Amino acid sequence: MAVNDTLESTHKIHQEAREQQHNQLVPTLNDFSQELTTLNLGPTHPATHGIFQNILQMDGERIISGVPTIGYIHRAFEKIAERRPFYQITTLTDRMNYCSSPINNMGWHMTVEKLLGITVPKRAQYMRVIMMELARITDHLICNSILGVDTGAFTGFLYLFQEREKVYEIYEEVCGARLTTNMGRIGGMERDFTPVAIEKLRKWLKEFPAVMREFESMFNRNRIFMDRVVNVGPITAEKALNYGFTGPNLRAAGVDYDVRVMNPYSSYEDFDFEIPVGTNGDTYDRFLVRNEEIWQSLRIINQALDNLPEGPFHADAPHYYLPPKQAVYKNMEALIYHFKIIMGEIEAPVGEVYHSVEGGNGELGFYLVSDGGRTPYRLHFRRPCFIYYQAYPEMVVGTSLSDAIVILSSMNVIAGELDA
Amino acid sequence: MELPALGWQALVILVVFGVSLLIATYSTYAERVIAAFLQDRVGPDRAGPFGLLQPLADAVKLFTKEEFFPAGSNRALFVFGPCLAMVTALMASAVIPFGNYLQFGSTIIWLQGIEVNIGMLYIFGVVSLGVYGIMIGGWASNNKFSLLGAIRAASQNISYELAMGMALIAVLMVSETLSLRQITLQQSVPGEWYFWNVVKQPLGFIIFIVCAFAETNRTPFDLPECETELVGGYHTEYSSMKMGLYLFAEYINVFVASAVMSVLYFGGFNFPFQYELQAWLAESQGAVTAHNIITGLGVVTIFAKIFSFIFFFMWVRWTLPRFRYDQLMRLGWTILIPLAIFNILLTGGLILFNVIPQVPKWWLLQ
Amino acid sequence: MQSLSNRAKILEKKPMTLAERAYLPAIFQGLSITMRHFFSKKATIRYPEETRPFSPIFRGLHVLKRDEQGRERCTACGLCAVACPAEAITMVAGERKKGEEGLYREEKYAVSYEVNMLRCIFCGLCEEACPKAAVYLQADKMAPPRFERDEFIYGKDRLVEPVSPDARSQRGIQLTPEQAQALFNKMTQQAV
Amino acid sequence: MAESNEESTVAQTAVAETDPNKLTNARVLTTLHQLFGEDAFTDVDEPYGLLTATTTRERIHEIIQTLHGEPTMQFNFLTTMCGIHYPEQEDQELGMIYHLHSLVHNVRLRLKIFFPITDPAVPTLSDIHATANWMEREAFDFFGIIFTGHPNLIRILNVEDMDYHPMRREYPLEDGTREDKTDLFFGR
Amino acid sequence: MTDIRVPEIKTVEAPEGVEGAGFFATSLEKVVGIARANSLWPLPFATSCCGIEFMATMGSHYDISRFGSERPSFSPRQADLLMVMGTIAKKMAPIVKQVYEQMAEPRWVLAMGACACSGGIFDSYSVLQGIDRIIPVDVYVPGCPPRPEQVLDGLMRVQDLARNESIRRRNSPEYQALLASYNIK
Repeated sequence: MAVNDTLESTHKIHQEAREQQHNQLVPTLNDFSQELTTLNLGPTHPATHGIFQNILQMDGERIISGVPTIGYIHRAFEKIAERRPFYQITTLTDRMNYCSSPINNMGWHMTVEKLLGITVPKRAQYMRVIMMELARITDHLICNSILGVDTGAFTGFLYLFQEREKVYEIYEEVCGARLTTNMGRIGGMERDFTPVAIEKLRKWLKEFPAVMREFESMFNRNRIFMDRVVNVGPITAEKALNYGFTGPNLRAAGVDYDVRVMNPYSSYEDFDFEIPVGTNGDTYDRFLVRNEEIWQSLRIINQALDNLPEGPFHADAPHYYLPPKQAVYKNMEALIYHFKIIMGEIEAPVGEVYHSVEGGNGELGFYLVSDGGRTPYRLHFRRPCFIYYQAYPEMVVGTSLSDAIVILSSMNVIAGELDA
Repeated sequence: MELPALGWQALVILVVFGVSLLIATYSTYAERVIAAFLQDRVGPDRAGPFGLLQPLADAVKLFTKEEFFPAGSNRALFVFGPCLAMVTALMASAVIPFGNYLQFGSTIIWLQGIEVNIGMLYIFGVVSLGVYGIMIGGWASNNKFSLLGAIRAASQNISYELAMGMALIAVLMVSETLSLRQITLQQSVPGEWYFWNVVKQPLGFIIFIVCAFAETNRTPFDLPECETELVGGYHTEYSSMKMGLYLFAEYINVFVASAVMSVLYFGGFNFPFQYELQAWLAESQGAVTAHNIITGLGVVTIFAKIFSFIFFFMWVRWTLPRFRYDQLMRLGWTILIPLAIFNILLTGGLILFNVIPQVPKWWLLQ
Repeated sequence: MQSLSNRAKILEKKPMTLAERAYLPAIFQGLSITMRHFFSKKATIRYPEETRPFSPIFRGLHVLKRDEQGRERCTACGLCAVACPAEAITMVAGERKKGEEGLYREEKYAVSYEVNMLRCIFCGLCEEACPKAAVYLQADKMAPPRFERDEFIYGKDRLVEPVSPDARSQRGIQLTPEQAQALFNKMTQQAV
Repeated sequence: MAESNEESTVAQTAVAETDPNKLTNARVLTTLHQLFGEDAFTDVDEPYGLLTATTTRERIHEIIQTLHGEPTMQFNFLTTMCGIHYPEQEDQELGMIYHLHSLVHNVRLRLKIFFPITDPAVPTLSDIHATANWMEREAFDFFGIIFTGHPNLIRILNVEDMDYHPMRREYPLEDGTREDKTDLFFGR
Repeated sequence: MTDIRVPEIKTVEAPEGVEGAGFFATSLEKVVGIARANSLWPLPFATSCCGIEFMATMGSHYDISRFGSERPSFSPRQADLLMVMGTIAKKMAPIVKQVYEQMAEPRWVLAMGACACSGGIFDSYSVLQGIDRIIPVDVYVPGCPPRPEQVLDGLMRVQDLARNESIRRRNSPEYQALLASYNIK
């Protein structure tokens, strides 16, 4: 088969290039008196949640150097985005950081709203905050429980995943899907919260803290776990900033940079919460920061839910927000708007806009250049994983294989976000 | 020894092997169900009633799976590795006293594969051999992950055997014999349950159980095969039943370790008030029947103890994170071995000053 | 580094106490937690026998709705195909002929309407795009797994809603039970 | 939304009146002009509140290096950088866009450079910001921009033997192997 | 509701081209088939979003272990079922193929999610348009990502295949021809 042959030749060339690169970067045997092993970690290693390769040069169990390769699920988000109308890009952003797709989703919509100059009503903003914080919690749940799995404790993962499963139920009530939610719309939300959704959310808010406390008591002060993570893979604040760290990983290093506070969006200035910061940026700090962020997110959700304003759940922007279905069936004007929006013929101004939200892993930026057409002229995603994963080779040097894996899972590298 | 007696003994050995295999097989099922229950799941329930046929399904599948030799592997050693692991694991179960004797007329059946007066040393030696199975298999696979697993297994087992041996020495000092049967009987002074060695040797028991976890490569010491680091560790390259043998060997080892712990520290087949019960039964049933009944109950007792230990092994596995390699070594060399030495000294001192209750002489001379 | 936000909460890392250094208390705490779960109620739903309730707005398998008189609603305007990010919908439009008024509601109708279920990402944009309330994603049905790739091209034979009252999709514009029954009777009579 | 997030000039002016030390876009621009001269920047604008300026590739390295160490502004965080392709702009087809962020003052700055596609050489920033390393590799991968001085300029996301730079506008999105798409008449 | 969701496949038909000799040949084959069906150890080849839904399938609510498949074998030698979940880019494709080649017979492949089955929304220069271009796929599970229910349905379809497969199928010329058409030795 032709496809096969090309793929195989591709693979061969790829391998050769990789070896060549490897030979350049990795100290060869001559540099060391002792014998080194090359260990190929990935792309299908069980601990690389997501797919990326690390070629480690090892002296026994100690890592001398690492060469990362990424791009194994490069899906060409930025190129596809140039061919899709604004509203269809939601489906792309949902699949970028799939652990917390609502954040990506809302971030993208806020970017477009900024470009179009739409003001979203308070209720929709609060609804977005609730969904985004839920997404952040689920993202951190995955990361921290996977850290448990990678240190060998599988059970905590399943306890937390049950909670994630309940959040999925809430998502499902809100938008009709579990993981790739597609729940926002330009100008607001797709639909209002149903009473069932709010009831489920309140029930979950009541039950979740107990589970979380249980998880913390299983791990936080367990010496076996602490030995595995304390002072493993530390990174200083200067280095972290130089490497472009954001989000929990930067905060673990002691810098309290949080987009939600620095450049509040979607009414985050209304809520009272704290930014947890660590001290020396090691794996334990990252773990604690994520745990604490879960508690802070719970605070935000509680505040938002208690103060959820009445009113419309989308902006009054007939040029951009789809008219209600009943109107489309009856009203000619609504039908015309409906057609125009679906065909993507909305009036977008020429201009460029950068908007960032605090994603699960850090500052998730959208740089959108519009030439007034139906699609973005250029859309660049600032993907936090992609940016901070390049520090990984430096962080693992001198540690052991077990540490390398723990560091990797505590950094929470999401392949979809990494490879675009 | 007469031939019939030898025949009976051969039968007992076969039964012991069979039971070991059966328990190992169903340990896989137990592991799955226990793990599931600890994790709010239900576990296998679709293969047969309550999923009871699950181990059989696994076994048949493993038997019918393609044999595979990785490129560049040493074929002979590649086959030899799992065989060795399995054989040594099974051999260890031969000397464990699963019960007292049964008496039918003039025939006496000892419920023990074979009684050797150095039973403890035998177990110790055979179990040490087990690591060769892992090492050979890991080395023969010609895979770096396997090799790393094998190296880890070797150094881990050797390190922990030291501490384990020293914990045993303390038991020897208390019991003054190496025969497992004798050790069991010593712990059954009529009416005195505190003659169980665990009471005399609490620290030794803790050291022993930790080392048992390490020797059987179970979490938190499952470094040789830890999935998230080494894919499959030493058995990464194994398919079909060769891989199954490794899995079985692990469970047989767990079984043997549990049995040894029951025998050494928890009185083996003894249970409290057995002599009172025996005396009461003897009144109505006659002495021989009463003895046989008590022996039967003893077998039930030791298996109950073994199963609770197996459960404990699994319970721990699904609760704790695992150590890192250097931490494991540090724990072994800098904590457990000094503790074990301290335990020996302590035991010696306590024996010297007669703090540890001595087994009454009349019972030993019996 | 100076504080950027004045809202920082520095997480203390207390050194381990002696009890914590001894491993055992934390181990027993962990063991007790897992043991508690051992006896707690299990969360598992035994799937093929039991099912989990879906939300009424769950986005499942597509359906092409009929109207109150049993006519197909779809008018082959193509909006759903445009809105589909996966480009999974294809259709061929046709003019309604005389005498087919009982079959198709509008003058234009879809001669063929195919959804490639393997491409489809169930995002719901087609449902949102439809100006005739024709295409809906059912809440109670999922696309089943299959053996062959070709079986995933869902044509009108599998997409158009059946007329029997209990097999109709609960999603979208609903008929009253009486309407559905009347419609069913009518369609079965026609068939006879 | 628009009001709440963007660092709007109106709001900034209001803040500047109350807090004279507050860094605003206007003050950033003044400092930039002082440091590098008026002619270093063209097309200065503030779309959606973010100060944007175009400069040349000859000066970009110097500017970003100076800004990195500059004590009053401290633009020490390189948020992101990306390439862009305008096939219609004669001799200015390719561009690089840098987003700098001064975390201390919470001010962002966008710098752009444009250069011809026939000579897509740009100085690397990986000696100033470690994070630029992969972003430059990405820009090379997507647009074929050559970063002079980059330690390891090879493709990062795509396969090594790819012989074109896929994000340039003339290349198609699809690989052409899709079989199930038959109609193209809906304008998609 | 239950009856509606019963999958539409009634009986098991072997994929075309693999109908080797001796379906239901002997009772031994039946036993082996049932055993294999109940002991499908998956190799979760999770690349993206679908991997998270696979975690949900492994999780307490769905519990894939009920089907005897909870022991994920990350070593391809020990796995019976290759579950490809998520986008397979062209850079990744040779690796999927390599993993498939490393698996010991009998092996099945389940493609989970739109991306693995067909490329999904990612009709782009870098994404492989369906893994069946490089390895033979036994069961396709649609959805983006599929619900765990669908994954379990897919697993049960694989079980149907395994249960009804002749032991000799893997030696049959048809099967060899199938592999040869994919250039797999």
